[in-house]
Amino acid sequence: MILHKLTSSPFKDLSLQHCLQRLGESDGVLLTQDAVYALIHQDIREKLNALSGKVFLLEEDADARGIEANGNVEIIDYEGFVELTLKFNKVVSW
Amino acid sequence: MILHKLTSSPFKDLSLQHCLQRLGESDGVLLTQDAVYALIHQDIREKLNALSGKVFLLEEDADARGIEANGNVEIIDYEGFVELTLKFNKVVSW
Amino acid sequence: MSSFTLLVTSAPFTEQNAYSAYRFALASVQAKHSVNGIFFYQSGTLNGSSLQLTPSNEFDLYAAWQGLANDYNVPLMVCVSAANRRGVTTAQEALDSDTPHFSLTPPFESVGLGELAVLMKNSDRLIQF
Amino acid sequence: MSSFTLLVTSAPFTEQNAYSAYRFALASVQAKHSVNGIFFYQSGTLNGSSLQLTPSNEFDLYAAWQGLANDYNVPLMVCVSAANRRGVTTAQEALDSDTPHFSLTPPFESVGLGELAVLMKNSDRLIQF
Amino acid sequence: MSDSISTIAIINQSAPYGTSHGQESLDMAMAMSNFGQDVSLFFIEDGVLQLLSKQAPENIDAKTYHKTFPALEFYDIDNIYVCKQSLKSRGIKVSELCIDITLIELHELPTLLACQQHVMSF
Amino acid sequence: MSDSISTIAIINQSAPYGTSHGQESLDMAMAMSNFGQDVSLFFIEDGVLQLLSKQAPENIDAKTYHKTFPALEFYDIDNIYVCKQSLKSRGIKVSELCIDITLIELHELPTLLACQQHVMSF
Repeated sequence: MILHKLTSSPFKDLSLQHCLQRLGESDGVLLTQDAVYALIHQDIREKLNALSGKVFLLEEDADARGIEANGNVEIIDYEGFVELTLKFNKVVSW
Repeated sequence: MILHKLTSSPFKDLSLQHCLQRLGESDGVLLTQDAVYALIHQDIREKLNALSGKVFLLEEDADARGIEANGNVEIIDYEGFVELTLKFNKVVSW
Repeated sequence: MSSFTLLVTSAPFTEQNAYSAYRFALASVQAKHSVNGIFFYQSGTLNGSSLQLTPSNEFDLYAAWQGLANDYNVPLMVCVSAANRRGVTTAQEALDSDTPHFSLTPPFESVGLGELAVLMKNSDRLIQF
Repeated sequence: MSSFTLLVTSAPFTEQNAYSAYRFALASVQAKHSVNGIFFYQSGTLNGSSLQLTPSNEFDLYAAWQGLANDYNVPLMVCVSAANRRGVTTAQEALDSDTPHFSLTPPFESVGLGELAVLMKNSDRLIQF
Repeated sequence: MSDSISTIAIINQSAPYGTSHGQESLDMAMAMSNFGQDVSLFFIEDGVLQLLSKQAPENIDAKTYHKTFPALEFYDIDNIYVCKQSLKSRGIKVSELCIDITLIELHELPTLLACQQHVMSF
Repeated sequence: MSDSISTIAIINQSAPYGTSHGQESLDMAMAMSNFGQDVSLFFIEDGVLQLLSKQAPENIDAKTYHKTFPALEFYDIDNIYVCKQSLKSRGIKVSELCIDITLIELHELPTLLACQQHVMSF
């Protein structure tokens, strides 16, 4: 029950790839800052779509960058971000 | 005649990959700082070996990290680094 | 009601992380959760520099941190060893090292890493930015 | 004899880049090349903070920059707008903004980006770190 | 090595907002042009994301610096090159960008940089 | 939420020297242990490079902090986990490391983190 918080673009570095390789059964992925560009990265987007219900997108960061949610990504704002960290047992920041 | 100066690990980010995709005929590649780990990255090492005579390794940074030169990589120290920037027409730092 | 410790390891302006931490902290206290403290480490200690001059048409994160401390009593703790090497020093530290100037003033406080251990022990979640 | 301008855009200690720039500058002047100036921009401006307190068993990059300026007359130019927002300010800038403290002192100088244009125009190579 | 102007290429390879690279690169470009240098801009990899019209950085209290790009022509910055492959791999159409640009192929970058005296990258 | 000690996992994913992450992560680990916390260290991806015996950071005036790793047992930090796949992809043998470690598989990381109260990463 770990929430993995991502901040960097998957076109730039490999942290999202490395995180997905080690994802536990009941873990979740939260895309913030430049990690919201994962939704326009074809390979990564397919991997995220396979994780239905476990992928979250920070609305403020996505809107700032002009990125729209697609697939089964759940959109949350900062208030939802706070609650999400409490639904999971702990948060790992990559 | 561009010297491409790299500083980050190819296991971490994609700057070396992106640089190699855009390499000109007479360009060179200089591995400094964490980019010296390129020599223990199997895929990248093969690509670099194909660029015989155009790949340079900064000795101080490699020694600091315990990385040894292999293949056709030319080892230079800071003095050689200075001269290398003058052999090429310009330097791009990635 | 849950309790948080935030660990901020990134410089202001240069990276978005410190701003994100501020937004998270604000959303937490507005939702009536308790933020036991914001702990600044590594480049995050630069958030504590009172010498930052933000252009008037840009968001002033330093003022925002001050507001969070004043309005919601959130402690702003800066790791002394990480801060000093980056030029973030208190009046006392400046005096001890014969430097005439300093940059860290309240509500930011200079503390050791032990304070982070205390914060974490009493928090439901540690969130790093 | 060739001439260089170095553009340093990375923070000291947190990243190795600023140190690498110093080593490159030193190797250049020792090989009788001329370093027209080191220009500090973005996080690189933090190199100019005189408030940095480096632990005695670690390399003091601030002192090394000072040595380079004193021994080889290499100008150390800090971009004023990038520096001010990061808490690197001169006595005059502090006075203008009613801040009692400041952090930038000679041999570092606070300049505008126009100085970089002049440096580059007169240099054979620009090397960014 | 003369009193004439320099030609300067500025490579933008970073996404906006996550770091200050984009905003400070634009500051640099305008300053260099103001001081009479001949500036060309290259947007490659995540740098192309800076040019999207549909951005709304006010959501994260960031400067809407992308609105300055259309004004670059008044700063005499006319050479704005964008990597075609970088747009394609991100699913971005030229019509989604906020300025007129010149599309270039991956391998054209070294050729175009060859004509420049100095190169910076952000 | 008690006066008892916390269990803290510190993930090291960065190469040494290029950034200060490695050195400041070790400072953090030792401080947390000194203040009575139960600290476990995880080395994954480029973090495993910090553990190489053959490093000589004096060449770049950096602190030889990797020589402190063998002393961690005296700080009561006994749980040191290293990702097997991260070593393998870098062609590193366990015998090249400067301390005794416990090898773990990729997928063991979430399981091991599950037992920890808090996680930091550097």
